[in-house]
Amino acid sequence: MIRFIVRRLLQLIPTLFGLSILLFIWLRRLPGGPETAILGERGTPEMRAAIRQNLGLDEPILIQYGRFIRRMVRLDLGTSISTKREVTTEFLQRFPGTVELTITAMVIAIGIGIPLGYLAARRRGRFLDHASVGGSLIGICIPVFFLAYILKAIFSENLGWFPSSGRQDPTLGATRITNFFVLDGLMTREWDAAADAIWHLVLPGMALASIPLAIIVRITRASVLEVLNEDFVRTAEAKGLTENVVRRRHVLRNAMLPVATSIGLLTGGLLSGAVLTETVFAFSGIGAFLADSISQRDYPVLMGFIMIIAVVYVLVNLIVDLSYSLIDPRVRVR
Amino acid sequence: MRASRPKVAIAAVAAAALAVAGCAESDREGSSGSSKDTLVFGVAGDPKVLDPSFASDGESLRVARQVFETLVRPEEGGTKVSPGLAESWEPDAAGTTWTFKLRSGVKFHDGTDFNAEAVCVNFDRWYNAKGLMQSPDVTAYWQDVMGGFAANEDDTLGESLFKSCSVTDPTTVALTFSRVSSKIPAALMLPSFSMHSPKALQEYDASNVTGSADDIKYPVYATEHPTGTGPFKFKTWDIANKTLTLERNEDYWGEKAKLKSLIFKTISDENARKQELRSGGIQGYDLVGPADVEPLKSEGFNVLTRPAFNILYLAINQKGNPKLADLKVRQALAHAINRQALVDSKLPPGAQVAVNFFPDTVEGWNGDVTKYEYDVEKAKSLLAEAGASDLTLRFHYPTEVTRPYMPNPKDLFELVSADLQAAGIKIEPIPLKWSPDYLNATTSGTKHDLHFLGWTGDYGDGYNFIGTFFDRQKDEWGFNNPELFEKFKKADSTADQAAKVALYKELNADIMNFLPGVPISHSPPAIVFGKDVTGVKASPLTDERFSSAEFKS
Amino acid sequence: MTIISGKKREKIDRLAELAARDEERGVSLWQDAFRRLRRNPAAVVGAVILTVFLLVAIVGPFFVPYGPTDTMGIREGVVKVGQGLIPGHSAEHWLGYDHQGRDVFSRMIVGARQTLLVGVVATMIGLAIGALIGGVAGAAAGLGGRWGRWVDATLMRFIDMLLAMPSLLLAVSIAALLGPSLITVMIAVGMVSVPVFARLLRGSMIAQSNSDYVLAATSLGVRKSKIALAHVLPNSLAPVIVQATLTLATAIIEAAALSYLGLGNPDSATPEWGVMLADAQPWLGIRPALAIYPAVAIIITALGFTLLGEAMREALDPKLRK
Amino acid sequence: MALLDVEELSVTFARRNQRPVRAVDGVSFSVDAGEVVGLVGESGCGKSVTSLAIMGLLPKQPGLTVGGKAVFDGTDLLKIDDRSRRDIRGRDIAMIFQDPLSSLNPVVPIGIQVTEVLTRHRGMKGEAAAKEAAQLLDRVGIPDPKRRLKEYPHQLSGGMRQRALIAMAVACQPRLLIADEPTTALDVTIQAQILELLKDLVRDSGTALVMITHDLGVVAGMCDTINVLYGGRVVETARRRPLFRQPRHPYTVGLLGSVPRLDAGRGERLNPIPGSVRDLLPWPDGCAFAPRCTRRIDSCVGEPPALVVTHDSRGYRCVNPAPLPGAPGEEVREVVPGSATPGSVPAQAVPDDPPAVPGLAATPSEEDVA
Repeated sequence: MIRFIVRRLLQLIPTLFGLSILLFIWLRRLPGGPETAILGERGTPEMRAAIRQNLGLDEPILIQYGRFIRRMVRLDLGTSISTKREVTTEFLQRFPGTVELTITAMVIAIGIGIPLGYLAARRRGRFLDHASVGGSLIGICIPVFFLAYILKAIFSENLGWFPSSGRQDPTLGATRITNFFVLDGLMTREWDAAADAIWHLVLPGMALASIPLAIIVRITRASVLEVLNEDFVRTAEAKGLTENVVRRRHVLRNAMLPVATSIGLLTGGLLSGAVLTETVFAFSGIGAFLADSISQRDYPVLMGFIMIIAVVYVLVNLIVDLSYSLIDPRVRVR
Repeated sequence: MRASRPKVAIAAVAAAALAVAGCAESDREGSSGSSKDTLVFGVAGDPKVLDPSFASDGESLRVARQVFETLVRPEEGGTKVSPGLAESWEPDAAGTTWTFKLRSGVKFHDGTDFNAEAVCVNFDRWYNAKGLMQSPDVTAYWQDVMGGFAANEDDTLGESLFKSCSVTDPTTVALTFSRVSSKIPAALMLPSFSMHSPKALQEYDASNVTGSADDIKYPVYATEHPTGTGPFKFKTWDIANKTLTLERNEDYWGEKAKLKSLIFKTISDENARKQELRSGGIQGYDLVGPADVEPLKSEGFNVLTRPAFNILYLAINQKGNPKLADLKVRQALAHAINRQALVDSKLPPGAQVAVNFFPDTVEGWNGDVTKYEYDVEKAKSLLAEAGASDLTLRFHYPTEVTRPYMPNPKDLFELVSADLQAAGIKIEPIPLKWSPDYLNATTSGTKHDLHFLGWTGDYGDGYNFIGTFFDRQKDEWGFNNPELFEKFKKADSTADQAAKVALYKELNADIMNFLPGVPISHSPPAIVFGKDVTGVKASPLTDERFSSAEFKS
Repeated sequence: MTIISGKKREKIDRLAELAARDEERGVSLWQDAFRRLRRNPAAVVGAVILTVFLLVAIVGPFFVPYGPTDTMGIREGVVKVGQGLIPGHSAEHWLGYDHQGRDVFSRMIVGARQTLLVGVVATMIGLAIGALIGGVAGAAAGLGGRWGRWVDATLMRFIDMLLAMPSLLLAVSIAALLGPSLITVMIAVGMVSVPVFARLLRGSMIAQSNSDYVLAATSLGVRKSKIALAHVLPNSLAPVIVQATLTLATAIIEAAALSYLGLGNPDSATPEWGVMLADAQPWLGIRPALAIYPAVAIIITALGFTLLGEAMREALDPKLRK
Repeated sequence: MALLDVEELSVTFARRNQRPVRAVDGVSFSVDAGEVVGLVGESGCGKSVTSLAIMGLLPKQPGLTVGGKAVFDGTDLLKIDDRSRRDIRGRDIAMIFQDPLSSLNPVVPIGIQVTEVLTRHRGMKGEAAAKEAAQLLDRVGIPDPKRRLKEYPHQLSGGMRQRALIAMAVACQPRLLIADEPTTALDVTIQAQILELLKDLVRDSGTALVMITHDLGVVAGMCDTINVLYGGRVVETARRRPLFRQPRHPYTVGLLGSVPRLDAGRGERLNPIPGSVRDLLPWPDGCAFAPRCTRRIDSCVGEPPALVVTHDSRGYRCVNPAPLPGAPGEEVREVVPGSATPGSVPAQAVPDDPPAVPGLAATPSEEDVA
């Protein structure tokens, strides 16, 4: 087990190294540089050249890369070109939002998806089955930005149930500790702040959940259908066990294996930031910030964030594999 | 047996729903009650920095305008230079030394006095900038206006326009410049020339821009402790929530702000801002889409239209396609474009077709210049005369951007290119991302033939428009017209206002004859406030003063 | 014993013949799958949707009432977005004008072709690159010993890197790298699906490599490269092809997302649904139908691809074949 | 009165746009307390469907109809509600399945899978249940039962798994045990051990056993009475000895001929039955076995053969049975006509898409029940 973890973490090093080279070359091949982004229509060619020189962008790429690696080793990701704040600071300010949003979306997706998928499988071929399969297809097919607009138009503009943007009502003046707003609210006992933060998570969470929800419904349904045909379910029935025990212990526990894998992968994917959802909900997370950073050619932010995301991604995968070995005794990590 | 996962999930959802319901309850009571002294205003982007000396983006400047004040400032709702921290000012006979009479009894937010000494500390700080503070990335506006520093560390910088500051008495200060310039005093209205508390500057090490060249770090003053004299004080900047909170300065020298606190909330998506206004999360926002102006008005929101203080033009690069160096071809382009239809159909109410390269609110505007009416046949015959009937032009337009003068570039491109095609010109569309690709491609090199660009004035002086565009050879236009450049130099160094205005008029006529590009329109950007918010006056310079905003009861 | 009548004898003979026939009926995987597909209502619905879509995409553009780029509404002065004026449907313009005064119906019809093109080409790009990487990795891992494992591990690290990049970000940076154009959109969208195809094919090939017939072929001395190409690869393609059908649907949607971010196909001469949907965003307040038409068209088309893809997955699944 | 009385059991699968398939067609047999009854036939003949129908374990799907009766201890199992059926299953009637690996839940420890029966039917919990479970494992011959309780199915050998399954089945001392091919998936040596175990359990506890198998060897060693199934119908019923000595139905003859025998001469070949059950195709009427039958005559086709019940309590369903060697003839006691719905609606399979458990008709043998 320990050996497995260590080996997986060691594998991370070449991945990160390769990724950094790839990114470095790639980003610097993007036409235009931060200098134009900084100066806008007011820039003169001379000023741009001065900035390039200033930023060290006129040096050979190898020297730039060497400097980057030297800092990386010290775990210093540098400062953002556009905001001049440390990349680590930017990340710590924005990642909590993404995490909260991811958790919300996954809670919604799992909370609705698994029961729905289970029921669809049990009522195979009936209305609920067709409705949930059809619904999940539409969930996959509808563009998120459009779904977000509709959600906001209904629940925010017309009904006024949920706020349409942001992470928290700024007039509350809530205290910040970790930047996980819900957690902060609970830690400081500012209950209204915590509730408000949850309240703000609902609509973006719903929009972001649409695709994972659809996927979970489909995988659960397929998996339950498969398990229902398994001999051990028949054995359980033959033992006269109550429906509840059969469903919980024998059907769902086995059917959850593939679902758990996809939940892990989906979570890993969502943690890398939801560009569209964050943009249309003005939700402060890493996705929208990364997209901005591309247009700003903010190399340090792009490099730093993507490296951290890669680490997070690998860690999430590791956790998925480990937890898989916990729920499925047949799988042993080596 | 542990509870199965779906159950846990359901429980969690239920708990969340309960919490939400409870919160919804309490919040509604709160907002319908009394808390009407906080205004949340939606802006399109995060401010970058709180020290306006280092700022060049509109959102940073918007914040700075509430927290800081300048010696002179635009009149409310206009562009004219009017008293700010200085009550009066006058140049000496040579026009190089300007004496400012300061307001007395003004205090910075940290309680220290504002006086002549403080003014000099500020100017000396900028002038004596060292190291990374000389990066054009850091002090863009200073370099734009003044051109250099006391000790330039880079060859590309020139001699500084600002030369020295001297204290005459606590309320009198004299600024000496190296030459006469049209920029003075109007440029001193820019928020980048805001007055900071000398004590705070020192305490928070304001000039110490650190780090290495590609790793610039701002001093803590610029990110956490801006200290000015304005009607609002900086309170918090919550990056994680994309909000910046200001609170009322109770010791303000003038009329105190009516709002207790003012919050700027970043919502980059245009639809999202509109939806948030409708749902009540914000009580106003900037950059209203042209299509939203009428619907919002009819819903009862206070839509304020700023006087158009901008220009959108179609730039023609004479170094691009050689045919474009032919005046007849440029005239043909101007005749081919139906500017009136474009303004009518795509721009918000109040937009005008441009005749000069600056709007008629700026002194020196000239109605008596060559105008190029929409006439496809004439365009075709001009092209034929020039032997350019078979012309293919590379037409750049930006994507992913909304500028105050250009609400939707792609729409405008489609219309203009349809017009040009109707006149027999073939168009090769080149869309580029606004920043940095588009700006790079259109303002350098020779690979562009036509492109859209525009300008929003920094202050009410004509030179800020046409001088910026045409006072020297630029890659954007690709022409060399020494005669024109000479006239600009003359206008810039003319101290007498009337003579300067006359020169601007001449220049406008010359430009429209030479036709380096086609001025298209002046578009009034709109800003919107909630139904019960009053007191804000729209400013052509986007210098809206939130201190006068209040909720109507 | 009674005399066996002719008719009865015939019957018995037929049955005996049936009984004597070998149990294996020699129906191939694909034939069998096709037969199952025909019987699946979801597949039929999907196929009908796609047939209509294809028909519109191929012949539709020849029958549109107006040019898709003709800004007639602005010329005639009936479209004034600054004043919130975008007329809706009428007898002449079945779906009304768009914000540029163009006929929406004509644009929808012409847009079908472009939309199909984006979906298909993007998927082909993703499939080609992904299958190449996955195929090489799978062949190397399945058959190649130490060196093969090294090749496999290297390629998979590369795929890991692609996966670690947020997908839309990957697309955005490719789009930024190449500048907006139709082919950029296709490449960007295609690249996003590369890891999926690569992993799918690799997994499928490794599973196949462990099967008995490969063992048999190896023991008969067939060259490893030949086994990989002639046996393992063809037998591993089914899941990849199914995935391609599903990717076609998401490709159309991702292209729409890119357009929304301003990185879509900029050439307005050939409208595309995703671009139309993205372009409609500023006018949602005054004429939401401009977004609804392309959105519904995209949803229905994507639904068609997905239904067919899912049905194919079911039809080809050996577990469900019994 | 018999412990279990199955009368005219029929199972039909109907599908949309397809002709219904009758997998079990009028099967009747009975089991007395403590008796071992065999259901023998090739795969696909309906023997498993029969047992699942009795247990109420057929997968619920639209188009499934189960007819007839299965009276257990005075209760018709086919008529009672789901709750009461769950009460009977595992407590009064238990079942053992063919593939011990797939029949055990892979992610739940053996212990829990055993104790859950005890909890359900005997209300035992915690320590008591664990102790009882260990005793059960011990009883079925699993060494070191305490440790095994914590292990997962994949950690056990095939024989151990089957023993564990048996332990679960006998946990509540059921009165009837149905074993569906309990040894098919096991090695030959293990097979024998498991059969011995079953025999012992049956003998010790007085449990009746229904042994479902395709293996005549298994039947020969255990069963008191044997029912041979073909195409969903019982084609021959007899006590063990007479059946092996003097099979009457050609199918039974064929089955016996297919078994290799040690005492056969070297050059002697096996006599396989041509074709397979799957080939019972559009079968209008008549004897299901006719297409494969070597003794086929004209009257095989037409109507389903009647059940002939002879003096020694045997029954067979054939118009041209194998002759009794050397015997003067037999006394036919009774002739029961064909299927419940003679002639017109017999079993029909569809060539393209046979049902999960295909098969055709069968008929009763209520006579020979000792």
